[in-house]
Amino acid sequence: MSLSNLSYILRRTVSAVLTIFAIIILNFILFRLLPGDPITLLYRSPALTQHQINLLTEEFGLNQPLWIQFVIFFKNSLMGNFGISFFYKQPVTSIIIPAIKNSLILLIPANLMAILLGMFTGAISAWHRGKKIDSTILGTSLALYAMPTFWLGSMLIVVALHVGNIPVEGMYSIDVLNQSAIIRFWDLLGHLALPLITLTLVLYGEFTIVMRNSLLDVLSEDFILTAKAKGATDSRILWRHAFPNGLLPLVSLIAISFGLVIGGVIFTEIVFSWPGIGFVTYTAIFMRDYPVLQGAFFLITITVVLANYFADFVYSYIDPRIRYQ
Amino acid sequence: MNPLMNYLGQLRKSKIGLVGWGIILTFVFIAIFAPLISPYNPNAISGAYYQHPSMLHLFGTNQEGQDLFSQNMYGTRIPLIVGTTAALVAVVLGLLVGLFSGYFGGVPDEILMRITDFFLVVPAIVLMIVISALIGGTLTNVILIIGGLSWPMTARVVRSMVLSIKEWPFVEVAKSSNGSSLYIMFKHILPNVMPVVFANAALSVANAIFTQAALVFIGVGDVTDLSWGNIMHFAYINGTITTGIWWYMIPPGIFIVLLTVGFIFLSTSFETIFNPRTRRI
Amino acid sequence: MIEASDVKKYYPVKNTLFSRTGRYVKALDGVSLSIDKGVIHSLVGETGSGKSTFGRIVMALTSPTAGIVKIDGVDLFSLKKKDLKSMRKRIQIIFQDPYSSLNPKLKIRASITEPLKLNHIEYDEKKIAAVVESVGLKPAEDYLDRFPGELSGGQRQRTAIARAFAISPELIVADEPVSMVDVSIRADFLNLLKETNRKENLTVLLITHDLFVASYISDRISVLYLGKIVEESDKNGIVGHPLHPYTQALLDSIPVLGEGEREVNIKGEIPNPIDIPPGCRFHPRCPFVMDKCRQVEPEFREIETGHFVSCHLY
Amino acid sequence: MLEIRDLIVKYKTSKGSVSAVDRISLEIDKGTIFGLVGESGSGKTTLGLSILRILSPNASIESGDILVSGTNITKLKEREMRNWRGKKIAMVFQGAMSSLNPLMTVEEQVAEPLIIHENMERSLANRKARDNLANVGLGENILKRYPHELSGGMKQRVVIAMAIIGHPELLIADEPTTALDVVTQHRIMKLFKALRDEYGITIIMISHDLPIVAEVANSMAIMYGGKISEVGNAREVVTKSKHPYTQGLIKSIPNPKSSEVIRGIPGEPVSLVNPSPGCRFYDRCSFRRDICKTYDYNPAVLDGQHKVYCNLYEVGKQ
Repeated sequence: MSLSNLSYILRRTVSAVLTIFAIIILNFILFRLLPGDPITLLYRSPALTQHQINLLTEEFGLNQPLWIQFVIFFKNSLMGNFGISFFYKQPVTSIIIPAIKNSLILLIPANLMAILLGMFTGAISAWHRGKKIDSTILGTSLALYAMPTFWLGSMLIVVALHVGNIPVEGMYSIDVLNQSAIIRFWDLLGHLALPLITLTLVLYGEFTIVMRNSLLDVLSEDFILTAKAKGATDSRILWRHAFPNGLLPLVSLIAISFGLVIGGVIFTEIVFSWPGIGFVTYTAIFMRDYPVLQGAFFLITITVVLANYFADFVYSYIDPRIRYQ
Repeated sequence: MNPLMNYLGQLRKSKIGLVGWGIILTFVFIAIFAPLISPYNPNAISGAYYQHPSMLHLFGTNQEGQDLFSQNMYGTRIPLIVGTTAALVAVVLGLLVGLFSGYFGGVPDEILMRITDFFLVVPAIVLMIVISALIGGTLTNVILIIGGLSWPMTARVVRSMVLSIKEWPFVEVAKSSNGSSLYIMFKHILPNVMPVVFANAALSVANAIFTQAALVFIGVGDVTDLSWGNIMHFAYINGTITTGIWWYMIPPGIFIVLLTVGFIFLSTSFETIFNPRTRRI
Repeated sequence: MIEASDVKKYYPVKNTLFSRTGRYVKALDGVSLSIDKGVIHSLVGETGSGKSTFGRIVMALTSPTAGIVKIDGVDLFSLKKKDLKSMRKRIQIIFQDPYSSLNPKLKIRASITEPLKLNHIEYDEKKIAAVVESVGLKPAEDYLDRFPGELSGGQRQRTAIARAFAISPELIVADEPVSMVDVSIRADFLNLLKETNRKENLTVLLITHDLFVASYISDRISVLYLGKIVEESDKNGIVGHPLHPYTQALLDSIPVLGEGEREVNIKGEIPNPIDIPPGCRFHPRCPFVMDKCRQVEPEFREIETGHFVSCHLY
Repeated sequence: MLEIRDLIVKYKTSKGSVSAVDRISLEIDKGTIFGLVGESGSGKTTLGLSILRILSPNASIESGDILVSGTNITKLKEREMRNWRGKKIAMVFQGAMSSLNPLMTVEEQVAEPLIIHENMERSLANRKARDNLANVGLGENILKRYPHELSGGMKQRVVIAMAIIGHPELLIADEPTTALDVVTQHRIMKLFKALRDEYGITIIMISHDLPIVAEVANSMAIMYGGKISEVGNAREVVTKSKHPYTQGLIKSIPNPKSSEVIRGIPGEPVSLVNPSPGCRFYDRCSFRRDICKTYDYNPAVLDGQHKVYCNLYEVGKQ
């Protein structure tokens, strides 16, 4: 590992740490200073006893000056302590952590499938630019890109109910909870099917369009002509020369599109009542459960920052021009 | 040729652009003449609840027995208003930040870009949901929230263009002819970033329409005003999807897709006409 | 007219966010040059020699790291803003690329009147037409209301010249003005520049990589290598009997129509201006290198009347 | 070796059909360097691309024949043509900077033609790549490098090594020296001469730079407006130029040895969109006569090879 490599890593690390710091500040500001802040809500909340309120006030320093509140808040954020859910009366962490896990079960395969599909169909579309297959792929992608996630999910539910016997709600059927792991696994897969398809399709649109555009740029480059002049076959030109170069913008998009992915996840989870972080956020809004909302917001943003951070390394590994800079 | 005439002249040859304008103008027409087009008062009960689509109720009726066709027609207004105004806020902010940041560079640029990066990393939709939930999603709030959080993309794009344009010889020539910074920024650089800004603005409108619908759907937007998102919100919370009321949610979704695609096409037409090198679709 | 002494321009090599490497790209490493009024002076060098940086410094578009540039005895970089403004009325620049030196969104008329407007100089339609026609764009009204995109490369180059001539400058800095136009159009430009020089006593700093172009119109030529002038003389001195081995190699490399090929005595490629060789900066490539050259930087001395060279051979 | 007969290549653009190559006929001898000189928009690059049949999708060979070593390549199927590219005919493109794939090492790119055509084992192909790079004056140390780590001159050599690794009979070099410094230009030209002399490769050198081409080429053609205006022995074309355009071109090149005033050619380059019939140079020619408006491009043969496409000279006579 060279010195410049090390400095790149260092630079990215510092930037990620700063971003996390900024997120904590933002989180603090949002939930303390805006109208409807949680302190007043805390005192008004009929769900809590006076004793609980006192304990929370003490723990979060709510009777202390603002800057001490911030120091306490900062520490708590880093320790993962977001207090007690108004609604569930449990530590926020114990609600959010399993939810994150459930979201990842949905998010990771959907994102991977969308990327892979997008990459290849986008490439094919660009190669056959202007032909029928291009307009088909492009049209589909555009429509999917423009489709609200919750609407697409709802439409799939309508279809599924028509076909019959496809789970459209939750992660497990109630009657499998005491069954063996294998049965539970198959049940999970069944429940995963529709949300997974929804999320994959929603993400697929954008990845395809980006891949197609970036490959169109690459295909007009001189080195593609050079490859052609060498006698390379079409498939060699596309997959060996153009594809890796076209991938670069896609990778950087993947890095910054976690925000998009999160949006997709939230709405998919809401429609299918998938008990992930999005669904938790939704119910927290509905129940005015601010500690949970705050914790969810913090964890979602941190996850995105970290995902970004790692995507940058993948990018620097793929592109030698960055590696050696 | 002046740019507007050039655009209009080229537009005739751009199928995408014509389709985009066609879609958008149709919806604008619907929004303006909603009272004439709608057979019923959208808020009045005009029949039994959950009626199937029929000649009487083209899109059926909802849980209250209100006419869904009329609701969808009136529901065109809010998305268009929020979409264009929020996009305007976002684009003007993004343009100014990008222009100043790119042109002056240095510490202000560094700070502005840190902020931009931050908002690009933090998932905007989550932030919007949280803020709307906290301060309440009235029409103005939603416009300000969407506009105020969507400018970083435009700022980034404009800044990177400014960075390259300001190195162009014609800028140096203007500088050496005693052109002031503001003169150069607005006379030389601005006209050259405008095509991209237009393309971005059209995309921003698409995004804002989309986001507004999402916020209303999730229940943090303004659920009292009629809009496509609002119709879908009630379709969802009344459990129509799983209870066989399939017709309730279809039209607003299709309208959102159409209008969004319209603005995407518009954006593409700006890009291809003003910068033929990027001709893509 | 121009008096530059020991002008240096270093750009720090930025590697990381936190630390600078402490290394510099030495674009100009001590250039001294004086140009008399009414003279066409060429600065000839390869890519990376620093020639364009020097032009930008003379235009006060960037400030030198060290050294002084005087125009008519006035230090350019200690001028107040107001005085710099009036100084700039006297200098104009013409750039290499006729495609990017005109704003594509401005009509030709706007481009040409810009220096007049910005400098609050009165003008009328007749004057604009006269300027445009003087560079060969006739009749003027055919061109004034068009956009640069509607003109050919040669016409754009002429527009750029007309703009520079519009405020009747005393000094023109021409940065590679012909490298991107076709040969058949190039000649007219050079003749026009020369003609204006003779008629209006215009001073010209011509920055070019082409020694033949320089020799065609210049009164004096300076050869720049890695941020330093290695040889300076009048046209005959440089082209007729070049002294510096680098100038000789440059001349031998350029083919002359109808003549055969010559042996070129030069090794390697131009080094990175971050790592300028010690001693004579040309020594790693020099066919006549001596021990002394590796250690001692040669002085820039007058070998013959008006012919300066920095080389240990003399 | 190469014979082009009545070749017509047209581009379809939004402004109309562009005749970039308009009924051109040429013959090039084996083992020689043939210079193709013209200014921007003369059609010289299009002519080069036609020989490899790698024109952009909006361009096509309308009619005419291109015979390489007796085979009419315009009649070959695309699949067969592919076997010619990089093997029998190779090309070096304008701007070496951008003709290398930024994500592949020098070694991979130079060896690629062998892997494509000979299905050669990678290690053997790599060894050949190394030898080939040595032939163009590059050391082993650059094998594993990426294009952005090389200087302009080095990239140009890599591109040449890549073109000649398949031992082509014909090499087309499009502006191989543009954007290089004069010293590097000179070296690249020497390299081309060596390729001709040592390997007997036939080279077509496309350039706007008349003096450079005149120095290395055995014979050359001057192109203007999609047509050839003069063709012949390189020395002859330069020293006894006959066409008004060639003469104008030569007069506009500064020569430090003479004190002669250089003169540009008046007017603007001719547009290739639906050109008017007759001589393409008509508008800018100072010797034009009315009959030039209907000139049919029948060359006047001066002596042997030297042909000039101009009404001032009578067909068949000197």
